[in-house]
Amino acid sequence: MSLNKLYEQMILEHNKNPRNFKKVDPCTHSSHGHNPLCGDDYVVSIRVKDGIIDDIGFEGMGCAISKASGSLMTETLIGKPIDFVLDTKDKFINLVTEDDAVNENLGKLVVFEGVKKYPVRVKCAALVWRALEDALINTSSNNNTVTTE
Amino acid sequence: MSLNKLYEQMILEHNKNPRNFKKVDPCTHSSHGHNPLCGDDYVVSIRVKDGIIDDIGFEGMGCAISKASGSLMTETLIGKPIDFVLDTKDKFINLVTEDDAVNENLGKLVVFEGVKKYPVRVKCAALVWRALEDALINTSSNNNTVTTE
Amino acid sequence: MIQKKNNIRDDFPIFKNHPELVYLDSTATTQKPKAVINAMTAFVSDDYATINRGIYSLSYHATQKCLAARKAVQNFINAKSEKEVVFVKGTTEAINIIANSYLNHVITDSDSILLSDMEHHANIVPWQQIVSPNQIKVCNITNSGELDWDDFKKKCQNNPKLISLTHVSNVLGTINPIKELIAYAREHTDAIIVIDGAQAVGHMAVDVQDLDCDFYCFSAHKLYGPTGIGVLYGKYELLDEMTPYQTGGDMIELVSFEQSTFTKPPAKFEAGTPAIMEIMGLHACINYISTIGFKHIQEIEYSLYEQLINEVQSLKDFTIHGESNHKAAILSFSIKDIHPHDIGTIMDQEHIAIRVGHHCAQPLMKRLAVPATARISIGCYNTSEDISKCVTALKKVVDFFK
Amino acid sequence: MIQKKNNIRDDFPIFKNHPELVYLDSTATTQKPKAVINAMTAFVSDDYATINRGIYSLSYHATQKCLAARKAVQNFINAKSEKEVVFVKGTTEAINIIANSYLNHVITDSDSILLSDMEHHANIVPWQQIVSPNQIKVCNITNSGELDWDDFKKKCQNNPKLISLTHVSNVLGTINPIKELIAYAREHTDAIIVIDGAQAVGHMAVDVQDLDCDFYCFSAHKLYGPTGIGVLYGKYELLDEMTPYQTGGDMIELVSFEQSTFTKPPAKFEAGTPAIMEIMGLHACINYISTIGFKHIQEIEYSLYEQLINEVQSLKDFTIHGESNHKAAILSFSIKDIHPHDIGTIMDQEHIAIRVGHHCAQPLMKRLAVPATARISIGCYNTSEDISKCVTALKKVVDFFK
Ligand SMILES: Cc1ncc(COP(=O)(O)O)c(C=O)c1O
Ligand SMILES: Cc1ncc(COP(=O)(O)O)c(C=O)c1O
Repeated sequence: MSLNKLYEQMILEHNKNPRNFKKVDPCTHSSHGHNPLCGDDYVVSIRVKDGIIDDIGFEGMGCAISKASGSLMTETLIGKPIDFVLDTKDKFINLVTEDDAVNENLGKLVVFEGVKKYPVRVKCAALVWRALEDALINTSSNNNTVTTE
Repeated sequence: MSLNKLYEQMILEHNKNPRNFKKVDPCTHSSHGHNPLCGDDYVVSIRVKDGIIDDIGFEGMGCAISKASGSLMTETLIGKPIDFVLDTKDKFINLVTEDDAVNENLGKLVVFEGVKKYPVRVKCAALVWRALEDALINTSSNNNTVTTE
Repeated sequence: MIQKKNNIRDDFPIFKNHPELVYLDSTATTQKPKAVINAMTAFVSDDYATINRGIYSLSYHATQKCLAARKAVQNFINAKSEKEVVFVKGTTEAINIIANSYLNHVITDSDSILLSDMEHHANIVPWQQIVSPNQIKVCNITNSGELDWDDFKKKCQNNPKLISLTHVSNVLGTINPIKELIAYAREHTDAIIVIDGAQAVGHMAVDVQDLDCDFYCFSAHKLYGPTGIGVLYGKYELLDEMTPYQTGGDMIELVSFEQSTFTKPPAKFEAGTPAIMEIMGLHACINYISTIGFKHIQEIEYSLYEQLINEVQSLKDFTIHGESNHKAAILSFSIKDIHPHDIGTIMDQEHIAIRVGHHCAQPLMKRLAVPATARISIGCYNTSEDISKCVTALKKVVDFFK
Repeated sequence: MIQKKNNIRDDFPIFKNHPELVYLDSTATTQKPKAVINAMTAFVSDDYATINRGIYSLSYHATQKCLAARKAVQNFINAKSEKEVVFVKGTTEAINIIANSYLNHVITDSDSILLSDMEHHANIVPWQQIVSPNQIKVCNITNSGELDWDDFKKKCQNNPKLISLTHVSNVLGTINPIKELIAYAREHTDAIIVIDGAQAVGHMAVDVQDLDCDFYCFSAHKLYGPTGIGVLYGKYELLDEMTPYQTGGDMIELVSFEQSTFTKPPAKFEAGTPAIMEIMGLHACINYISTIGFKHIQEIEYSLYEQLINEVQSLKDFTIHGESNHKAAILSFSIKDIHPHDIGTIMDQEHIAIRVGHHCAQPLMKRLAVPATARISIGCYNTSEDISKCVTALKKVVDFFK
């Protein structure tokens, strides 16, 4: 299998120059995503206004896959309604885990399809999305942590 | 190997009719010998007078080997001086454990020679002797226990 | 139906290598089929790597195989989730974990626990480390070797904090009606219920959800599997509440010298490099048993047991310990005026391996008023010829000491 | 001398079955030679029985074999008596036993214990379960990755109750001068001294009497032996003083519901059916290592390590963690702007198994100020070709992310 299927050019580029690599302040939602196994560690912060993602950022450190995933996630979701966000999140998790995933409407995110063939790296791609999910769903608390291992 | 080497006729007979199967009372020395593995359990009691075994008995329960050993031990030692007793004890332990044991001066006790070929049964033959040793050597206390396993 | 030829026997190399061997000590430990030996050999020869932590394929696949084994155990005992399956060293460790990580934290001086008179030391001594003697209540057994229902009901009135019972007695062979006992205890107490399944899992289908026990423990080595591995099943909520047992690598999330945080069950209870090879062996023995099926295993074992019971009738001064109507193929006995130790030695001369001693059940020996017993126990590889040889040898024993 | 061909490799079936595999994760766990696999297979196929309790020959011989294995371990580490050799699950269990059955009974609130900044979680977390964070003193390490002698001396002034140090760091590769450290500690403190030997025993001769440690712990699976078995060495007087750890069968003398009494070490610490098959594997791996000899093992490992160190010089932005003059053949490293996880994946594509992550040493990662490292570790079966392939792959990694 070619490594380029995993590390698509776009992933390498977003790893080098991550977009929205910042803390959103003030934010309405945030969560800390951590993979104790490899030390990937990010905070995802979001400002929701009128059901729309007004701003979203991520900050922290981790591997190329997780960083590019944060970059492309934030780029994709900014300005989108919550419904779309949660739906995209489900589709993304499917994309990187299910063999028969439909990848329509995922836009640039399809570059992560190759991750599926690298099962130990699935958690890297999913980490920021798990943190996003946690931030939006556990709205009450503002300082959550999710752990993937 | 023939079982008769282990269960010599004399052993079977002493098992059925153990000699000195009693508590010596009053006694000067006694010890409790116990093998938790198989439940063999005897008290050896001795009265020493002027350096001579005035009386010796054993009581309790256990297998044929251990019971015959108690019977033949007491029969052999009664009326003998302590030096002889301890020397015989060493010789007996040798007899049942060492391949090149010399079995001179052991009299009837040589019937236990076959035990050597049944290593799991050595402890059975030795138990009352260990109790005897303990009784005579730990003279201060009058109620010892030795355990073989 | 008497088992004339047993094809299963051919699966076990030990009988090829010792054609004369009559192995009747399966209650102590079972022999291993080729399928189990080969699974472990293949794994260490071809797929060996550490699990959980490696990013390379070899390690990933080993991790997946361990997960598959955990799922196989889950199915085998019908647990709700594979997360309820903790890999441990064996039954003894499993019970020690419950005593230390559960009971130790919930028991107060006024609480009691309930055991029975037929427990193995592994289901007695660990509890004694946590509670004082007067907190341990003991359910009586009847003269036929069954749990005394009346006494059980009476002792449930104390509302014990924990009830721990063996599924099958390793001495008497009694199969306790644990489903009914648990149902009664659930209705009349708030007890946490532990089942020592060491002697059950190799002989009958176990469904922990149907039984509704809180914990269930067993060892692979009595299940035609390897040594060094066993299972602690626990309801997830309970496992989750419990404190970790051993600590170290692989069961922590974050470690600093100030504080460490732990992962979730089952990892929380699996500190250190696991018994990876043995986990493969456990999976293989479950597959092996499932292929034969408990129906077939029971047919073999019960027919041989029946043969045994019939043939020993002719022996003089022969006392059987344990005559429940629900028995596993285990026969403990005494012969008048012949010590079990002597029986064992003579049987061994005839290449018949039976167990003599207290069977790690000294309180039961006291109850039976014997220092020790001899025990014949049957596995799925035994044959009618084994039983005949055994009874012939027993006759020799009786004649010898006559 | 550079190892062109390594005959030892032929002893390991995994390399026959995966000719492409470059296994450089021996610090996590070692592969198994045929001699070890065969010893276990032969035992379970031909000689398997329970130990200690059986009166029949098969059981007697298995018991004798376990005793022989214990004596082999005694000789291997030069313990005074085989009674000082306790069979455990692995290093993690060994340290847990010391924490629970020793430290727990002697520590008071005003006492401290001394660890170091390079310890594995297995040598941190078990102590944290017994003492509070402020009782744990931590010896610093220098920038080259050695224990800081001055800090060690300073921290000995507290007269710690216990000092527990790793013999060889699983991340830095540093071989600590434990003989000198122990001598110093003996002179200036009353501490009980524990050595985590997990990374040492497979690579150098260990003499516990010469070292004069109180406890020494290791796992067979890092010694070309099986999983599920390891050793707790302890001075007999200490083992004898300690309370039992797990309780159950085989470690008791007498059991009643009122009271139970325990046997002597090592049996006191070996409750339940032991890992019998694994004990045979442990014996076999000790024999295997002894046949090759540590001199030869070290020649191989050090020559390959030298080759590795020389070849990685050419890599850009390559940082080595741990540059002691006394190192085992372990190389932890970082490459600037490339996460270890990505390194690991790319290496795996080239069939090179290296470890990436925190290596169960999070406090050390903090000290090194890295989230994780990549680690190459060498075993006696590695070859010069393995090293070359590894370095070529590392170059690929650097190019790929350029
Ligand atoms: C230095 C050190 N100590 C302790 C351990 C724990 O050993 P185990 O997982 O075999 O219990 C390891 C291995 O992971 C180690 O490298
Ligand atoms: C009923 C029962 N419980 C517990 C055990 C202990 O099992 P293990 O020795 O495998 O830990 C045994 C076996 O000896 C047993 O028969």
